[in-house]
Amino acid sequence: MLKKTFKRGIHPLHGMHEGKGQTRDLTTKEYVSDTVVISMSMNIGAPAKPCVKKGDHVDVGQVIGEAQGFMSVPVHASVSGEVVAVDQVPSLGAGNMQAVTIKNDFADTWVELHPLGSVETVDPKLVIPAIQAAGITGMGGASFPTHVKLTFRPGATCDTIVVNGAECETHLTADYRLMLEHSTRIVDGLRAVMRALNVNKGVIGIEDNKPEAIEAMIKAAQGREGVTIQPLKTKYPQGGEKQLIEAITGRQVPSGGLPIDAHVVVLNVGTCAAIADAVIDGKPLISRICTVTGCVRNPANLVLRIGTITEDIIGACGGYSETPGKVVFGGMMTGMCIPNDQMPIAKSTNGIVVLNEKQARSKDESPCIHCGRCVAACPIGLNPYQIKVAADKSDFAAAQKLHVMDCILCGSCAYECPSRRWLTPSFKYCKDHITAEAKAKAAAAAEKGGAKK
Amino acid sequence: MSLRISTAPHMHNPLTTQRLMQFVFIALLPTAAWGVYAFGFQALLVLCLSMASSVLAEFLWQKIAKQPVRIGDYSALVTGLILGLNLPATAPWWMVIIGAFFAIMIVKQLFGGLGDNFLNPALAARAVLLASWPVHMTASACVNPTFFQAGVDAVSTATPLGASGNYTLMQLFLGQCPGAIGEVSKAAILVGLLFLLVTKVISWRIPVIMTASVFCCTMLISGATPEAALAAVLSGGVLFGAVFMATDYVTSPITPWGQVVYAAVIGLIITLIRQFGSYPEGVTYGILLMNIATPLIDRLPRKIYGVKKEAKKA
Amino acid sequence: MSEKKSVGTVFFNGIIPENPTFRLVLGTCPTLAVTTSVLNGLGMGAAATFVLVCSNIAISLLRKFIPDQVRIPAFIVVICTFVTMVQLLMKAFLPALDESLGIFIPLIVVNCIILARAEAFASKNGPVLSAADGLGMGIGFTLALTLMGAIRELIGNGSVFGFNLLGASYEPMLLIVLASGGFLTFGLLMGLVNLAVKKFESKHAKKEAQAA
Amino acid sequence: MSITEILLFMVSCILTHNFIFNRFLGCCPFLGVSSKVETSVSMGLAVTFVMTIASLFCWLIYNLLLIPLELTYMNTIAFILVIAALVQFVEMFLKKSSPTLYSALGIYLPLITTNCAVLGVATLNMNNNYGLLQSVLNGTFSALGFLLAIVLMAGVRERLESSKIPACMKGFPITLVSAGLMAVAFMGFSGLV
Repeated sequence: MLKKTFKRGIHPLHGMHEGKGQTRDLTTKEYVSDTVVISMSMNIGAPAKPCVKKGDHVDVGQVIGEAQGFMSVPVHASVSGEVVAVDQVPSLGAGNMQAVTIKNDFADTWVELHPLGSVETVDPKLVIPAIQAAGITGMGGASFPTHVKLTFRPGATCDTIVVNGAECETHLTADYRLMLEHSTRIVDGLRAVMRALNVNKGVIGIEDNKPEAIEAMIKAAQGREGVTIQPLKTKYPQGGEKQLIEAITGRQVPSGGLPIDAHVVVLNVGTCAAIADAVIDGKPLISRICTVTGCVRNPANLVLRIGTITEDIIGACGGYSETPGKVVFGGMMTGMCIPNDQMPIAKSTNGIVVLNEKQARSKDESPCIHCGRCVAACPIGLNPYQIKVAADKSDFAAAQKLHVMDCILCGSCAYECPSRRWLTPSFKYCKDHITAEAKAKAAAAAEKGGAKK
Repeated sequence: MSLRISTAPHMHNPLTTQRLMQFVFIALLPTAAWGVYAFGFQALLVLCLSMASSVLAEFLWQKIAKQPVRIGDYSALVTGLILGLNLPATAPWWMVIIGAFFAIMIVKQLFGGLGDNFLNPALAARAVLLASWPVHMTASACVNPTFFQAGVDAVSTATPLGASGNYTLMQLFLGQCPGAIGEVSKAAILVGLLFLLVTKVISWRIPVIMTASVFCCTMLISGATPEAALAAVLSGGVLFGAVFMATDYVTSPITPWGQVVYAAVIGLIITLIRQFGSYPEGVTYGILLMNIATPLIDRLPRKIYGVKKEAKKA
Repeated sequence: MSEKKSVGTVFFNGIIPENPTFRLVLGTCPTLAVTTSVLNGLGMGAAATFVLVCSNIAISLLRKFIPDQVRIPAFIVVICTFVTMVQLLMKAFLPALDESLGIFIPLIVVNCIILARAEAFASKNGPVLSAADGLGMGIGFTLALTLMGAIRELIGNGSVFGFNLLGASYEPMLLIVLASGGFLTFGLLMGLVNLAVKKFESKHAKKEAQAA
Repeated sequence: MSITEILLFMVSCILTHNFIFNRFLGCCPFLGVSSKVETSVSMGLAVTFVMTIASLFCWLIYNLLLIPLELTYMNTIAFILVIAALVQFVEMFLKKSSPTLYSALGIYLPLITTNCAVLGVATLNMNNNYGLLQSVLNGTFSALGFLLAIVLMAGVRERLESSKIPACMKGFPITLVSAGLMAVAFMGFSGLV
């Protein structure tokens, strides 16, 4: 089959199987810890509001945080047991957030579920509410509420659902294992969405470094209406939304737009599986597959309850094999560092990579030698070295003129830079600053308008 | 327990600036070795002196300007070696030192050091030396007589262009001809090119297009036969320039199309100067002139994902 | 111009603090073009000084009579008259110098120093002060040109005023007397002057701080 | 003049005898107005415009007025008046006829009066006894050489903006050194024509 791809991009850890060798052949194992800390803010948008209090008994799947408005999803208990605390805990990148701590009684008693039956026969109107009720957010990393993604603004049309099975991030094998072990579930989820949106084309894109997954998915898709599997070249960031759309449909998402502007919706394979669980079994999202790799004694692909604490997870993998320098949630290219191993996993945590001291050491920037590797790497076609000059001078207007807002923060340029310049961090800083500025401006304008009235 | 925190990405391609410079240095060794073999001990002296003074100049500047000393990044060493390879083996010692200091201090450090110079330091220094002491720069290339069986004696032009037609293509290719230390053996240069391509230090674009451009322009402008055009490519510093100097990261365009334009125009200028100019060789000037145009070439618009042309104007 | 200036300060102002060449960066063309030897630099400087002093005095005297709207053309005509005088005098008495300065003698007309001083100083001050200003600026310009000429002649020719200083074995660096050498020498010299001024100022500031 | 001659003359004026790098004419605007590529293009075009007409008018004045009247020693004064008047006239004309062009070139026009390149080209035309066509071509081509130089310089200077240049070299000194190095490169064209 023809392998598709996008322009430019990089090959991190090429020849080392993208760092996935440690875990790719390990079947998933269930691990349940005795305490979980479930954050109320695991999605982009409004955090949920806790609706249980200390001392309450909860069952698995019970709503413990209520959604606040449309841009929000409910949070469910991932274990059964007693609520021991409802308090503020540090969260990744956003200060302190409310969280519910549950002591597991290991009874695993479930709340009453409301299955909707087969995805091919379910009433399409019920699918999206079921997705919201199940608390599903993007499982690939961005944690955008899925029901919001599937609700179009007026006038927008969609003709293709793209399912992201590229898993281009290094070290991670969670999606790979999911595709091997739960292929049918993924196709079910895709079918549910296709029927809900009345779209008759669904494409699952998978990088060609996962031939077994391609094979398994082709088998699972046999006889399913409108579902095809598209092998993709192994190249980072193949799993980036925009790159995936370019590779599979040949279209480009307009600058500043969303995939729907290219008439496409992109879902992660994990999200699809979660949708299938929500529709067929009525189960909310309470667990996920997470790859634990790097400097741990027994790297593994674990099925973890949402809210499991990192320390317990590492313990389940035999502990650290070296003194840890950095622990990264997600892959090496885009993952986030956690400040300590008390951090619980969220719905989007697809991997935990432990780096040793040496790998964690940060490098000093040396002068840009204009080698052009960043330009050759950028999947968007930006000139990262120029944007960096503007960013270093805090010249945000110039950075914006150089299209810094189109940067997807994939890290390709920074990975390739022989001078170890902090390209991606600078661009993130620029983007955050420009977004904040625009928001402040809009707020000020709104206030002015309000005052006039 | 304390963990380090940083923003993504958390890993890097192991290729560092220092490693890149080391690779360039290694790639230069075959042609340097041939130069020393062909021109004798004198050539070795010139090369060593040039490298030593370049590194010294860099060290002194960074000490005096109270900057972190970065001579460990090999860039000064590479500049020194390229400059040395650009000189005739007969170059007097003081000229080598002046050239090296000029290259490092004025062309490079005065503009801010590594990455900020807009001209190739070694080439600019060569052009300055050529303008200042033309006699020494074009003096007889002292050819090791024991080696050359082909009967090449000391010839008084730095490049065989002045006496074109005196050498067979094979002699030109193997380096049995006079010239600057590093430019004579095209075979050794090609070995270096191969190394640079395999290690992905440079892309094929600039060297290939530049030599192709010289070939085509020679045929079109001078109306030369393909053999003569090939001789034009193999004589003088075309290959050495195309592989080691036009490809200098700092002073060549970054975008692929920019590199194509850059390399093609260099070839055109070289041919024009060779054909009509008062200098016998135009490689130095062709590359320097396009170094100057590089900032403008880098301004050429590129296609950005999702950005339409009309939208850009508005 | 409420503050009364002494002739002395006005005079010295042009030589160092507001040296037209190194500090104000005016009149760059002749600075670059004619400084291939000391003699040329000196000759050019003298010619420019003459025009500068004369035009400053003349404009200062005429300043009450020149209407504001046409002052620039009027200044140019005045300057041009003196330039033509210099041109003819030089042709008659110093033909060799005239030959080597060539086109840059008539171009004194558009030397920005002269017009700038006419506009900025002579049109607002009396003849004595204007003469001092013209002389100061002229000497500053001449000094700069002579210095550049000396350096370029020494390095590029091994001589100063035509006398060989560096001996027969010195191999002159031809580049310095070529066009590019002019730019290089001027740029490096200006950088050095800036460095020196900065050092001087910071020392001065330190001393003042200590005194206070 | 044949086409070949014109072409050679063009190469000579633009590359070999470049006004900036070879003749040192027009250095003030070259150093002063070359910090941005866009403005330097405007300046270069304005100079091209004025130099072309100035060459024409100065030739006419010199050959049809000064020579018959035996007032050739008045050339400098005549030329500078012609140029000043021309610049004034061009400015007024542009303001009326093409406001867009005026807004692009307008602010540079008064500067051109004292651009020694303009007076220089008129004087050179006179000294070399060029004919009418050659004078005008000399004006245009030399100005194009100026345009080339100033745009290249602006490109380099935009790049230097982000460089770590020593404090004492910032501004004019580094620009002069850059110009010097560029002149070295332009020496490659010597003897081309």
